[in-house]
Amino acid sequence: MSNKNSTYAILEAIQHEMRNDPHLTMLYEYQRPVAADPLGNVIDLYKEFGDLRIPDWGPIDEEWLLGGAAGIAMTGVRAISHLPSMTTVRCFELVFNQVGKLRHMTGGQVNMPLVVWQDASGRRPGSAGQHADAGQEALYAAIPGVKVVIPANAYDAKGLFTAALRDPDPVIFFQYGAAINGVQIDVPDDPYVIPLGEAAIRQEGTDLTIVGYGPAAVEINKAAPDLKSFGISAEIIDPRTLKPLPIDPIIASVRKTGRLLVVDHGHESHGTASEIIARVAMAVPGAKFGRSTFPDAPPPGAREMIAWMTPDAPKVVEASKKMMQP
Amino acid sequence: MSNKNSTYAILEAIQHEMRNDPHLTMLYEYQRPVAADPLGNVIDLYKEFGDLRIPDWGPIDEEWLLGGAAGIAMTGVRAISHLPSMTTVRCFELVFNQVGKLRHMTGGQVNMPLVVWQDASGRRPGSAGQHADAGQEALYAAIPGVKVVIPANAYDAKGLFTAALRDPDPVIFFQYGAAINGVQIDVPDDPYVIPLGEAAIRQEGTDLTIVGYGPAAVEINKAAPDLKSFGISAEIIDPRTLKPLPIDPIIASVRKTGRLLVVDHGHESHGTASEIIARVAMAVPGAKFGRSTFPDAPPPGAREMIAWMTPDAPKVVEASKKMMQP
Amino acid sequence: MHEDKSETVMTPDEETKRPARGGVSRRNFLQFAGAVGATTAFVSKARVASAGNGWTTSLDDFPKEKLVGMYRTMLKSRTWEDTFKELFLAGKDGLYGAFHMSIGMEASSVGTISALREDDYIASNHRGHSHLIAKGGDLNKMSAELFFKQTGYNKGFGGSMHITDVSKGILGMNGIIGPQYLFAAGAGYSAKVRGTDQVAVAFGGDGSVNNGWYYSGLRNAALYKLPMIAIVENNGYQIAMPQERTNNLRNLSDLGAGLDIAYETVNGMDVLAVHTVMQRAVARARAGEGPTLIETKTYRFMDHSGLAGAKPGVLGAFGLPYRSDSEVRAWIAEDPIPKLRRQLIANDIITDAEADQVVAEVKQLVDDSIEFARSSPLTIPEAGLENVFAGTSVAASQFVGI
Amino acid sequence: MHEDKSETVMTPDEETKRPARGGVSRRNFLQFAGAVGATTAFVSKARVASAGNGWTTSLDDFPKEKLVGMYRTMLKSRTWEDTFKELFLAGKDGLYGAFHMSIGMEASSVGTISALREDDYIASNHRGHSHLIAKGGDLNKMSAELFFKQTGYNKGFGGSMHITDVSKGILGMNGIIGPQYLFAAGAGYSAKVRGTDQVAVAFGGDGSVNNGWYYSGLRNAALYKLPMIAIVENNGYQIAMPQERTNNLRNLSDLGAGLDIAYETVNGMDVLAVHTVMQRAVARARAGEGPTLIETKTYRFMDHSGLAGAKPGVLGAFGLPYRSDSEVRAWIAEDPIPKLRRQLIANDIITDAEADQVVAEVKQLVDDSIEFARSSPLTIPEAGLENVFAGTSVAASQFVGI
Ligand SMILES: Cc1ncc(C[n+]2csc(CCOP(=O)(O)OP(=O)(O)O)c2C)c(N)n1
Ligand SMILES: Cc1ncc(C[n+]2csc(CCOP(=O)(O)OP(=O)(O)O)c2C)c(N)n1
Ligand SMILES: [Mg+2]
Ligand SMILES: [Mg+2]
Repeated sequence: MSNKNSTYAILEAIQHEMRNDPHLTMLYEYQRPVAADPLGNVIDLYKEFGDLRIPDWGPIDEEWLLGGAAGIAMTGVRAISHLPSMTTVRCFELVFNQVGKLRHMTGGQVNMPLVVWQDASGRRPGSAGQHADAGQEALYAAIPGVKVVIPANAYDAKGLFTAALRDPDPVIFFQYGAAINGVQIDVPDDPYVIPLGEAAIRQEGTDLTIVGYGPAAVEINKAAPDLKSFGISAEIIDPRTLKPLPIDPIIASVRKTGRLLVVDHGHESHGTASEIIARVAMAVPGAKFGRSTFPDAPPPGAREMIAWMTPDAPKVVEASKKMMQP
Repeated sequence: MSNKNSTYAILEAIQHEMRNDPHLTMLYEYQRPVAADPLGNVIDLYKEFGDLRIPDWGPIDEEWLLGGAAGIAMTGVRAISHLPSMTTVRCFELVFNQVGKLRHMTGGQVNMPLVVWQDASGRRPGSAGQHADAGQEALYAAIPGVKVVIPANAYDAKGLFTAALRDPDPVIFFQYGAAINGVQIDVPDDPYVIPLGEAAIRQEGTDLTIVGYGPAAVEINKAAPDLKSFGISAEIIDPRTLKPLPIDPIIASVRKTGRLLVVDHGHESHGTASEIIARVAMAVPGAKFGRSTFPDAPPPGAREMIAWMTPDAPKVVEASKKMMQP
Repeated sequence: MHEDKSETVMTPDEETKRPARGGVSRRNFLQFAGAVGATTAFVSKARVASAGNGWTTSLDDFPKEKLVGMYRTMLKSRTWEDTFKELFLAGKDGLYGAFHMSIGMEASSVGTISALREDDYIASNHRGHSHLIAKGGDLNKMSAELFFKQTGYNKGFGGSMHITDVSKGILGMNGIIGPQYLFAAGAGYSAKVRGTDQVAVAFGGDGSVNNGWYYSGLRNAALYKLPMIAIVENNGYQIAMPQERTNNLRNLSDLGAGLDIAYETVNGMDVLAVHTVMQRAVARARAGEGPTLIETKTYRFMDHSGLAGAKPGVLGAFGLPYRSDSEVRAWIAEDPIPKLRRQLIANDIITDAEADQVVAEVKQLVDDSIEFARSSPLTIPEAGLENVFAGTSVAASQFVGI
Repeated sequence: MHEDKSETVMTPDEETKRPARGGVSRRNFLQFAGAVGATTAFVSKARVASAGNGWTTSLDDFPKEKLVGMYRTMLKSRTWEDTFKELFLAGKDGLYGAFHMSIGMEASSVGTISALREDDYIASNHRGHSHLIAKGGDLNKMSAELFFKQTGYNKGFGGSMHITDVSKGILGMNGIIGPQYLFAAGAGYSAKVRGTDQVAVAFGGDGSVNNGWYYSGLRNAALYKLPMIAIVENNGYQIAMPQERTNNLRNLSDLGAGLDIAYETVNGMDVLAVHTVMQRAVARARAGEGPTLIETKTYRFMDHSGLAGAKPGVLGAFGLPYRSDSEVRAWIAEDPIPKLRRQLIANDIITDAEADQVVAEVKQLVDDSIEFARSSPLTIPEAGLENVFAGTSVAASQFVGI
């Protein structure tokens, strides 16, 4: 039990499942799965499981990592496909037309025990264009037949990754840069499961419901003390899973607060915020809704620009104040 | 002026622009662009413009059709990329990380006068899995830097295609099977433009706002007489463009009717319906919202199943009646 | 009538589309067909020349059961598809949906798959009935799936283009061109992880080689020396587009040279030639020597999909805008099923009567499967919400639930 | 300290990640480096052997201005990157963002691009500063872009990895591996449509050849005989992954055999050898003979990105976990810039003093560009909403507007 970062926590989850399942295999690209915890313990999956199940060689070819892993999974071998952060949709068609559809299309015959471990950059300065993206989890959540998970801290990362590895269906697991050391939290050494589709209520409150996951959850967490100091009693919810979306606790909360603010580092249009607001709007007529999202623009490189465009803790506070105006 | 189908109408638009622009080039796959109108006039772009600008040969390789056309467009030659219906997201990454981003990423340097003419099957029986899809326009509308258009009839198809061809930015143009002979309407022979981002108010009404485009618009149109006969005064709006989304007339309408039903042949989660409802919910507190969409499942093959799952005219009527309940 | 025309000339529903003839030379194909004709006319017990690839096969190398088995399996595929063709034409049984026939291509599917073991894998494409039947697919379940019945392989979810039998290593037909190569490479990887010597085979048409997934599947199979075999069934057309207008290689297997893997092009109208080439590839795969790329030169006697140009009781589709009838006839002259029958009889392996007996048995199986399909129940509409995820249903969001 | 370790050992930010050494043999590369060393030690006016590809080039074939121009351009690229390296190391100017140096690879960029015309196109990758400078990129605007200033090529939107100058046929650097090949093929198609004889060149690393877009770009260029050239700059590594562990070809250009196109592998440390090979490819392209695939065997002296292993005033990055220092030194011995200088002086094309003069001029240009960047204004935050579409801004949706 220590303050592990999410990568270490994920490797713990994988290591445990690999020890129990002699076939579980991970395909990945140039990022050998090695990490250390604060106590100096090192997990090196390659060293432990060798070149076949953790092949420490291979091409820059995300379609192989995904499509090959799907072929592995279809033959009854649980597989992980670890994809780099700038290629969040490089294999979108394979997920859309194959991975997500095969069970249904075959009348239930094809099992797809596949976890796609998708790195995601988030809104970092100096990268621009393709290397500072966020929000693509919403695109995957639009695909029937895949589940989508986005932890905001290492504890959730481990529990959700374990759940994903034990699921018979494909799970897309987004690991954002901001969530690696995001919210510091102790992570047990033993395996545990956080069921897919369970929200975490980070803080209870009565004035305003604030919903956000991944990098947005990290910013909301930072904003919490300020909100208190401004006298706003916010109920803070991290859905953690986008599909299945745990909408019930959010609806229950908005029934109580009458106000919903969704914060998202994805784009304004057709992002997660829309889906959450729409579902609550159908269930709670008369509530007040707001969203704070990255604009409908690619991420610019210059720090001034991208920082101004990103919903960070100060903007969460500002938005909350606006939501509280009559 | 005659009752052309949308394919003929689109070819008219392309033919006119190609006659004015000696370079405009279209890449396509195995579907030679030939069509005839009801009077027997035939447009054969290949015959008129030849093997270079209308190459009637080439591979089954959508990434070439899209990526090659992007390369053509980047060098100042207006291009069309015509993609088949089962590959609605085969080139998603190229649109997401290149076509949509290049202008922004280069500080405005790169023009991308590219029209992606995307065929779309819609919810037809007997095809299953990958050949009866709908709703992927919502995925593209989530991408910054691309515009998205979905005509429901031949008149709109021609006017919007012409607008797309004169736009300096990439436009994804979805042509659904249902919209080819969808709503019969006369199409002028001369060129005309329907500006991107303008909704069509198909019917004015005071009780309920019904919004849908493409195949859903065709079904709403069929439902209209029944709605009248049940005494429901529906305001029917076809946005026609998803990006830029003409939300203002929808908001104005819901301010009047107090009720919004969105019908969509895409999936329940993260589809167009969410975006429209969320935007209206933020603007019109207290309104009542409903959506009728295809479920979060791939399209099954058997007629009984897919027909039951598809929001057709009878379901639009049922949904409207439910919306009118107190 | 006029409206009809504009509809049939071009709609986004590519399955019904008939581009006008491209005016391209059919030289390559006719040449090839000619070569086949010249060599396979010679039928002898000692040596059967299999044209086009320089390999020769002798019937002596095959046990009788193997030969008769191949004949029976080709016939099963032919008869099953032909029976459905007649049902579609007759407009009976309310059949609908996609239907891509392999008629004419049975030597390619049967020649390759008969060199596999039961526990090997195949990943098939849209034109895969014949692959499935060769791999032991159950005709009853196949027929029921074409009827979109509950008892079908895919319980009516898939139809003709998606039939799958995971229990028999059939990873499925597929409506998208290309993923087969990745799936087969992945299945080969899986065999290595599990320490078996299973082989995984991807099937694709000449249209599938211009796809990044083809390159990726083969290249990674080469890198990791996977027990993967790619069968490119070059039937000369991609819907109505002639193959030579889509790729600048004359023999599609030549890509193998650039990947540094084993590759061969074989006469796909000769089941024994195909089988011989495949046996070598399988042996290489099981020995850990990596992938092989095989091109079978073949032809589909019918149209791309559906019934255009087909007539009841007539073999082949004629009068299509993109190919000449004489080309079709040249290839029908190479029909691998009567060819094998002639060889078997000429070489005293079976008698004419025994061959007829096989025909009758196969016909019975097929007819029984149609009866099974006919008498099976339709799907339940609500079932469409199942099988998205294991063990649950999704919401019926088509209904507004206020 | 411990926390630091777990962070630097692995984060999803691959740019900062240092996988542990794979324990793979460097034999191929050392062999190659050895061969280069052996042959280019011999410098004569009559013949310069360019190792590795069997071609020989003579200085006699090049006009003096061309030779001095190549020297100047390689030096410009080297000096510009080196100056930024020193600025980054000094921690001055608050520099941030991606930074991939081409140091050591200048013979590949300059040798190829100096065979092009001004109106030809290049599509570059993440390691493209040197391509841009060779194609005539403006140092002031490049420097300002690295400073993320308004006056930069991309107005601060792009930074180091995305510099673009459409007016000079530079279709842009790009942060994603692979699309270059499609863009260049498309640009070649565009030239055909417009009836020009322009050529389009795609640049990619050894890591880019395992990508469907590479296959697609080349294959379609072959089919349509497009004036397209692919330059694969094989510097032996993909971040920390050695090339021989990613593809089973020894010479990556060999794929050309399977595509039936022209292909060559050339010593990428010899600017004249590269230029000679490229001239042939350009001539073929302009003559309508289709694409060429060229592999330049080269090496990056620095780390993949950023400053690991770099020291002020020292050429090369040492002590990196994935390569040996002696390997780095072997390649630095082949540094193409002093090599060309030695040749030019030994062959009496320029004097030592003239060469120093070039060095001084280049240094001045680079220093001026840094001054220009420093004194330019920062971007305006609100500008980030522009340039999504032509002539409009998108909404500032980060603020709730109630
Ligand atoms: C990726 C993709 N693009 C396009 C199609 C549409 N399509 C279906 S079959 C076909 C032709 C395939 O030709 P080929 O591979 O030669 O197989 P054949 O039908 O001749 O057996 C095409 C283009 C598809 N299914 N998938
Ligand atoms: C499609 C894609 N996958 C992964 C990456 C991450 N990435 C950036 S550079 C790089 C290595 C590239 O190696 P190579 O092509 O040899 O070029 P080099 O850096 O050696 O010049 C990788 C994997 C990317 N940018 N794009
Ligand atoms: Mg074919
Ligand atoms: Mg490299």
